[in-house]
Amino acid sequence: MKISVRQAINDAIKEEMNRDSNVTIFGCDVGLRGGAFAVTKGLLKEFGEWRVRDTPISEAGFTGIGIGAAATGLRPIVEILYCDWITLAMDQIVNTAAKKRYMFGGKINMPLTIRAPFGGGDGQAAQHSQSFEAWFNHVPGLKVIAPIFPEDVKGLLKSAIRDDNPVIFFEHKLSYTLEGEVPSEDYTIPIGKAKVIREGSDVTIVSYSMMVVKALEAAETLAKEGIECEVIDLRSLLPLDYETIIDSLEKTNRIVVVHEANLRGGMASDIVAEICDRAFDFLDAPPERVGGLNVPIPYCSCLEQLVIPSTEKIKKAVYKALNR
Amino acid sequence: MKISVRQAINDAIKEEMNRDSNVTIFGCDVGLRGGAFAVTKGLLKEFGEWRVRDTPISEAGFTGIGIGAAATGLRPIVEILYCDWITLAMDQIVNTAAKKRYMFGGKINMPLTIRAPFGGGDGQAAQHSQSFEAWFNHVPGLKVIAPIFPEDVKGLLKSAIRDDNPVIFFEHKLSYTLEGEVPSEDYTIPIGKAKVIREGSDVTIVSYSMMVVKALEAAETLAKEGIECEVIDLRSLLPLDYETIIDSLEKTNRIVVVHEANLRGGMASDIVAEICDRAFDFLDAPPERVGGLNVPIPYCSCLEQLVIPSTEKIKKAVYKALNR
Amino acid sequence: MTYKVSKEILDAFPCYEAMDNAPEDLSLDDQMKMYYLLNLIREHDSKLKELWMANKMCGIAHSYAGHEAIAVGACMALAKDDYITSTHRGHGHVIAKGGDVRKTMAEIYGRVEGYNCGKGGSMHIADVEQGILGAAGIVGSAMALAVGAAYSSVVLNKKSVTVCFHGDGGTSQGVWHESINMAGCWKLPVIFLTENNYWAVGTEFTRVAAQPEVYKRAVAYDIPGILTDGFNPFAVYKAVKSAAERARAGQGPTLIEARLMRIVGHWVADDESYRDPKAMEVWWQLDPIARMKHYLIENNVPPKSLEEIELRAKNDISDAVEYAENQCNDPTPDTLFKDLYANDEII
Amino acid sequence: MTYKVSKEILDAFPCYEAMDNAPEDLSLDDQMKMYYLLNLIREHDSKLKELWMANKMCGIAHSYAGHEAIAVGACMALAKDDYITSTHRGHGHVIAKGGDVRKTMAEIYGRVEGYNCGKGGSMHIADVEQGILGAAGIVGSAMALAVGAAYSSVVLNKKSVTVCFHGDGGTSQGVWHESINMAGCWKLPVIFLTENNYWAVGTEFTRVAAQPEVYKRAVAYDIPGILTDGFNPFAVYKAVKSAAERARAGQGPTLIEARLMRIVGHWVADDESYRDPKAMEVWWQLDPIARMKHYLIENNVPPKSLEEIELRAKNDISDAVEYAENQCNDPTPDTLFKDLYANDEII
Ligand SMILES: Cc1ncc(C[n+]2csc(CCOP(=O)(O)OP(=O)(O)O)c2C)c(N)n1
Ligand SMILES: Cc1ncc(C[n+]2csc(CCOP(=O)(O)OP(=O)(O)O)c2C)c(N)n1
Ligand SMILES: [Mg+2]
Ligand SMILES: [Mg+2]
Repeated sequence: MKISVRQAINDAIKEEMNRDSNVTIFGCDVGLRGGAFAVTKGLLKEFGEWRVRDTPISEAGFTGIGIGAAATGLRPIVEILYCDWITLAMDQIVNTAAKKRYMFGGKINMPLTIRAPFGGGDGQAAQHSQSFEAWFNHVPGLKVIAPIFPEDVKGLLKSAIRDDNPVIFFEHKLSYTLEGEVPSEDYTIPIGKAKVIREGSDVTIVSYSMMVVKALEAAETLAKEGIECEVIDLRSLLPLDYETIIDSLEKTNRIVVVHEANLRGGMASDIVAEICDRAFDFLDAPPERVGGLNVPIPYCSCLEQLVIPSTEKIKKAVYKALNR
Repeated sequence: MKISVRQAINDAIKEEMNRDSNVTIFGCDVGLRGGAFAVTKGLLKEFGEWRVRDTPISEAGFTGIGIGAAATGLRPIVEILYCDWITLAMDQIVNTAAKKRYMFGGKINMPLTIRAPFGGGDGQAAQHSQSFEAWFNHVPGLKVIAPIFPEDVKGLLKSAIRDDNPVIFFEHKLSYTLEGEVPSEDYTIPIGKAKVIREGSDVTIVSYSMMVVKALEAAETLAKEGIECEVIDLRSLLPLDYETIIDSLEKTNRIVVVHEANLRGGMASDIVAEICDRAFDFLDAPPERVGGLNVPIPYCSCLEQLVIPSTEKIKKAVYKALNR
Repeated sequence: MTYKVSKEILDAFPCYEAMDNAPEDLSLDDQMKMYYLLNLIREHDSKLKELWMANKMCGIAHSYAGHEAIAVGACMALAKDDYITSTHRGHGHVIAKGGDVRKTMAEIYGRVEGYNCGKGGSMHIADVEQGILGAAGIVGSAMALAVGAAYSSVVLNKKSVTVCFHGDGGTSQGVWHESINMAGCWKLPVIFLTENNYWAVGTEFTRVAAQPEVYKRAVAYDIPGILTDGFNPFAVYKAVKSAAERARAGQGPTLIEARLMRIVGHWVADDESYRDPKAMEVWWQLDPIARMKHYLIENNVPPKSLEEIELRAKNDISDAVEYAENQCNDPTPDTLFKDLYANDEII
Repeated sequence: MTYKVSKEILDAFPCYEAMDNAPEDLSLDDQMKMYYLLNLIREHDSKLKELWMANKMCGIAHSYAGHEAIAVGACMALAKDDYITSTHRGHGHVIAKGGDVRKTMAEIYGRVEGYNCGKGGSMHIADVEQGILGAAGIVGSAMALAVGAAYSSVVLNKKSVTVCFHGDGGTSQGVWHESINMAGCWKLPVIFLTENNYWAVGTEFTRVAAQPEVYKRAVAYDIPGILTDGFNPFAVYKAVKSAAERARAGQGPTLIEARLMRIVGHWVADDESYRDPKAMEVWWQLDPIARMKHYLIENNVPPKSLEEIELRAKNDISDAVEYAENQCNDPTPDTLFKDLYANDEII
C-alpha cells in the first residue's frame, strides 16, 4: 500500500485513537480545520471534541494540559504546529514533562507525544523554519524521533503514542506529500533503531529526516563515479542506535553526518564526539559533518537555499572523507 | 585588589550604569532585595527604580521588555534568577532577540545582556540546577559567555553590556564567594578569547565555569604524578576560541573537554567535533569528554555528587587520553 | 442619507458605530489621507494572492483586506516618533504608519531593496525610522516588545507612545497577560489594540476564549477597556487618540478592542475548509472603504476626487509591483552572513 | 467572647471574616481533624529552619507557617480522588491532602524512603495515590498541569475536581492566564486558589501587579471570583466547597483568592533584608491555629482535648524527624538512573 507521510500520520493517530480511548489530541486548528498541514483531518468528526481539542494559541498552556492529562490517565498527543514555537513550551517540556517521573521517584507516568513539524525550505523565514532536535537530545527524560519515510513515520508515531515516556516527534514540513509503501497490517517500529537504507562500502552517511532523501540522492550520483555510500537513516535520535553506525563504520572507515539544523551545536557534533569515543580506531579520516549554515533562515529562496545543506555539499563531504 | 565574583558582578554593573545612562536592569528581586544572590545590592538606591526594575515573575514578559527596550535605545541587563527558568523566555530570546537584527536586514540594534546563574551542587534538585549553555550555542545571533574568575567575570560582563548583540552571561551559582585579583582601573576583556591558565605539555584540558576550578585541581594532583596538563579556561563559548585550543593541542596532542552540563548534546561534543574538523592530525588519542551524567539533577547530595563531574573523573579522562 | 447596513449584520455586530461625523480634529486633508491609505492597503494586499499564485513571493502572506480601518485609524492618531508593533498580518500597519509600498513589495518579492533586504519577507517587515518595530511571526510575541519600547520612552524622556497591534488569537498567549500586567502596573505609555476579527486561522474566538469580549479583560489590569467598531476608521481613530493622550499624560495603558470580521481567508491561498467563505461576503457591507467613501460624499467631497485617490492608490501599487519585479535584485550570496551580528561580525 | 484583633490589623486586612460559626456540614470530628492538621503542618514546617541550620536537608525549603488555614480548609472540602497541584511552599498542601509526614520528612532529608525516593526534595513532594500531583519549583508552571488533570476527569468520566494552589507571584506568569482561559472556556472542574500573601520573595505584590485584587481578574475569564480570609480555615472551606460543587456540576472553574500575609521569611533562612521582620509579627494575631482554638473553646470543646491534639501533632512530627533521621537510608548509587524512563529503561 503506497501512502503519503500525511496519510501515514493520520492513519497512525486514527488507529491509536481507536485502539486506546485515552488517546487525545490538543493543538491549534487540529480539529475543525484538520490541522494546518491536514494531518488530523476527519478526526474531530470521528472522535468528538473532547478527544480532538482545538486550542487557543497557548502553546505553554496546552502542552502543560497535555502533561497534566498524561499524569492522570490520558495518553495525549500535543501538536506544536511549527517547531519554532516549541520555544514557548520549553519550560513545560523540559522542566515538567521530562523530569516529573524522575523527580517524583517514579511515581508518575508521562505517556505524552509532542508532534512538531520542523525544517525549512519553503520561504517562511527565520521564525517558521527551524529545527530544534539537538536541544531535546540534551534533556534526559525525553525521547526524540525524526523519521522520514511513510512506513517509519507511521510505525514510529504509533510507538511514540504507546510509549510511557514523553516523546518529541519531528516531522519535516516538506515531507507530507512524500509517498512510500507501508504494511497493511497493524505494526509498530521500535524507537531507537536506525536503518541501513542503502548499502555501500566506501563511506557511511548518517542522517535523518529530509536530509536522508538528499543523502540518497548524493549516494546515487556518487555511485556513478564508483563511490559506494552506505546510507543510514537514524529515525530515532534519542535513543540513538550507535551500534548500527559503528557496524557500518567498521566496514567503511569513513563517516559523514548530515542534518538540516545549523551545524554549530547540532546533532552531528554529538554523533561525531560519540563515534570518537566508541570507535576512534575505525576512523581512517576525520569524521565529516554537514549541517545548515549558522544563520537564521533567510526569507528569499536564493539565500535560503544556501543555508540548507544541498546534495552537492553532501557529495563534497564524501569526497573530503575519502581524500585522506 | 582581591574581590569575590559577587562583587565583580556588582562592580561591573555599577560601573557600566555610571558610564552609560541607558543601562537598565530587569528581574525578579533585583531591586529592593538586591538580587537573590545579592549581586545587585545597592543599585536600586543608587539608580532608582526606572533603571533597576523589580519585575513580577514573568520571565517571558520581562525578557521581552528588555528586548523591546534594547531595540529602542536602552542597553538592558535582564536577570533570569536561575537558568532553569530561561526555558520560559526561550521564544523571546531565540525567535526575537537572536533574530531581529538579521530578519530586519540589519535595521535594528540589540544591545541586551541576559544574566543567568546556572549549575548545581547545592541540593536544589532538578528544576534549580541546570546548565543550558549548549542550547544557546546552537542559536545563531547570540553570544554566550561563562567566565569563572572575578577578573574575567568583571571584564567580560562589562564587554557583554557594551556589546551591541544579545549576550547570554552564565555565572555559576556556587561561584559567588570565589575570590580573586582584579585590576583596579577600568578594563574590559574581549568576548571570544580563551585563556591558558596553566601550562603543561602532556594533555590539554579545556573547560569553563566551575569545572575550570576542578580541572585545575585535577591538574595539580596529576602534576605530582608527573603529568603536566595545560588547562584552558574558555571564558567565551560563542564565539569560541579554537585557535588557543589548537595551539595547545599541537603541543600536547591529547585533549579532555570538561563541563558540568550533562554530556549528551553538551558543549563538549561540539568542541570535539570541531577539533576533529580542524586538527584531526594533532590527535594522538581520541578526544575525551567529561560531563554531567544524563539524568536530571537529583535532590539528595549523595546522588547529586555522582552526577556532577568530579576531579576524580577528570583525572580518569586524562589517564585515558594518555593511555593510547 | 445614512449608509445602509442589513439588519442581519447589525444584529451580528452590536458594536457598529455609524460614520456620521468625522472627529473634530481631523481636517479634510487628514480624511483624504486616510481614504488614500485605506485604498493603498487594500490595493497592496489584494495583489498578494496573484503574486503568490505566480510564485513571485517566497513564503506565504496574510491579507489585511477588510482590516484597514484599524491600522489607518490608529496610525492617524500617532506621530512619526510613536512606535508600533505588528503581526503576521502586518502590511496594513506598516503602510498606515508611513511605510513605503515599494519597499514592502520589494521585501515580499524577497529583493535586496526591500525593507529587510529580502531576509524577512511578508511576516517581518520593519522600518525603525518610521517607528515600525516589526511584524512578528510568533503570535503574541510582540506584546512584550511593545512594552519594552514604552519603557524606553519613559527612561529616555521621549514623548512617544507605542501601539501594540495583535489579533484575538494573540490574546490567548501568556505573554499577552504578562505584558499588560507590567504596563498597567508601571503606567507605561502603550496601547494594546486587539483586532478581534473573530477568527484565528480556522478557529472561532468563542470556541477558545473564556471571555471573548476582550475589552472586558481590562478589569484584570485595572486599566480602561474600550470596545470600538473595527470597520470604522473614525471610531478607531478616536479610541486611539484618547488612549494616546492618556498614555502621554502618564496615566498608563489602554486596552482597545477593535471588533470586526475576518472576511478574507487566513492567508492568501486559504481554502477555508473550516467555514463557508461565501457566507462571509455579507460582511463586505461594513467595508471601511465603502463606508468612508459614503461619508465623504455625504459631506460634499466630489466623487471625482475620491476616484482620483483610488486611482492613485492603484497606480502606486502597480508601480510598487513593477519596481519589485523589474527594478530590484535578489540578494547576493555575499550578504548571507551580513546583518547577523553588529558590524557584520562573523561568528 | 469574640476573638480579638487590633484595629490596625483589621484596617490592613479588610477581608477579615470572623470565625463565628463552623460551616454546617463540618462535624465536630471534622473540625477536630482540621485543628490537628493545622497543628501538624505548623509543627512540620517549624522544624525546617533547625534542620536546615543543622545541614539535615540538602537544598532549601519554604515554610507554610501561617498559611495553614488555606491548605486545610481547601483539602477538607475535597475527596481522596480529587487532585491538587502545589508550589514551592508545598508541605502544607501535601499534608492537608493526606500526605504522610514520615514520608515528607524523609524526602526533605533526601532519604530513599521519602515520597520521591530522595530525588525530589522539599520542592517536589508528590503522592499521586492521594491525588497530590506534585509541588513545582517553577512558579506558575503547575497551573496547566491542574487544568490537564481536570481535563482527564472529564474525558475519563471521573467525578474528581482539581485544586490548583498558587501564590500571588504565580498570577503574573503567562501560563496562569492561558490555563484559566482554557479551563473557563471548556468549563473544566478545576479551582484556582491564589494564596495571596502579599509577597513574592522580596517583592510586594502591589509593586508588580496592575490588579492586585486577584479575584477581580475572574471577569477576564467570565468565571466567579471569590475573595476569602486566608487565615480562616472555615472561610476557605466554604469557598472551596461551593466551587467544588459548581465544578462537579459541570459549571466550570472558580478563581478563589485567599488573602493573608506571609509573616515568616520567604525561605527558612531568609534574612528578610527587604523588610522589617519584626513589623510582621502583629499579623500573628490572625494565626489560624489561635483563631480555631478560640472558636472551639467558645464552642465548648474542652481545652484539654485541644492540648492533646497539639501534643499529638508535636509527637507525630518528632516521630517523623526521628524516622527520617535514624530509620531511613540515603539512596544508593544504583538508584541513580532508576525512575528516569518508564520501566527504568536506560538511555
Ligand atoms: C505562537 C504561534 N502559534 C501559532 C501560530 C500559527 N498562526 C499564525 S497566524 C495564527 C492565527 C492568529 O490569529 P489572530 O491573532 O486572531 O490574528 P488574525 O490572523 O486573525 O489576524 C496562527 C494560529 C503562530 N504564528 N505563532
Ligand atoms: C519561574 C520562576 N521564577 C522565579 C522563581 C524564584 N522564586 C521562587 S518562589 C518565588 C516567589 C513566589 O511568590 P508567590 O507565588 O507569591 O508564592 P509565595 O512564596 O509567596 O508562597 C520566586 C520568585 C521560581 N521559582 N520560578
Ligand atoms: Mg483573529
Ligand atoms: Mg506570595
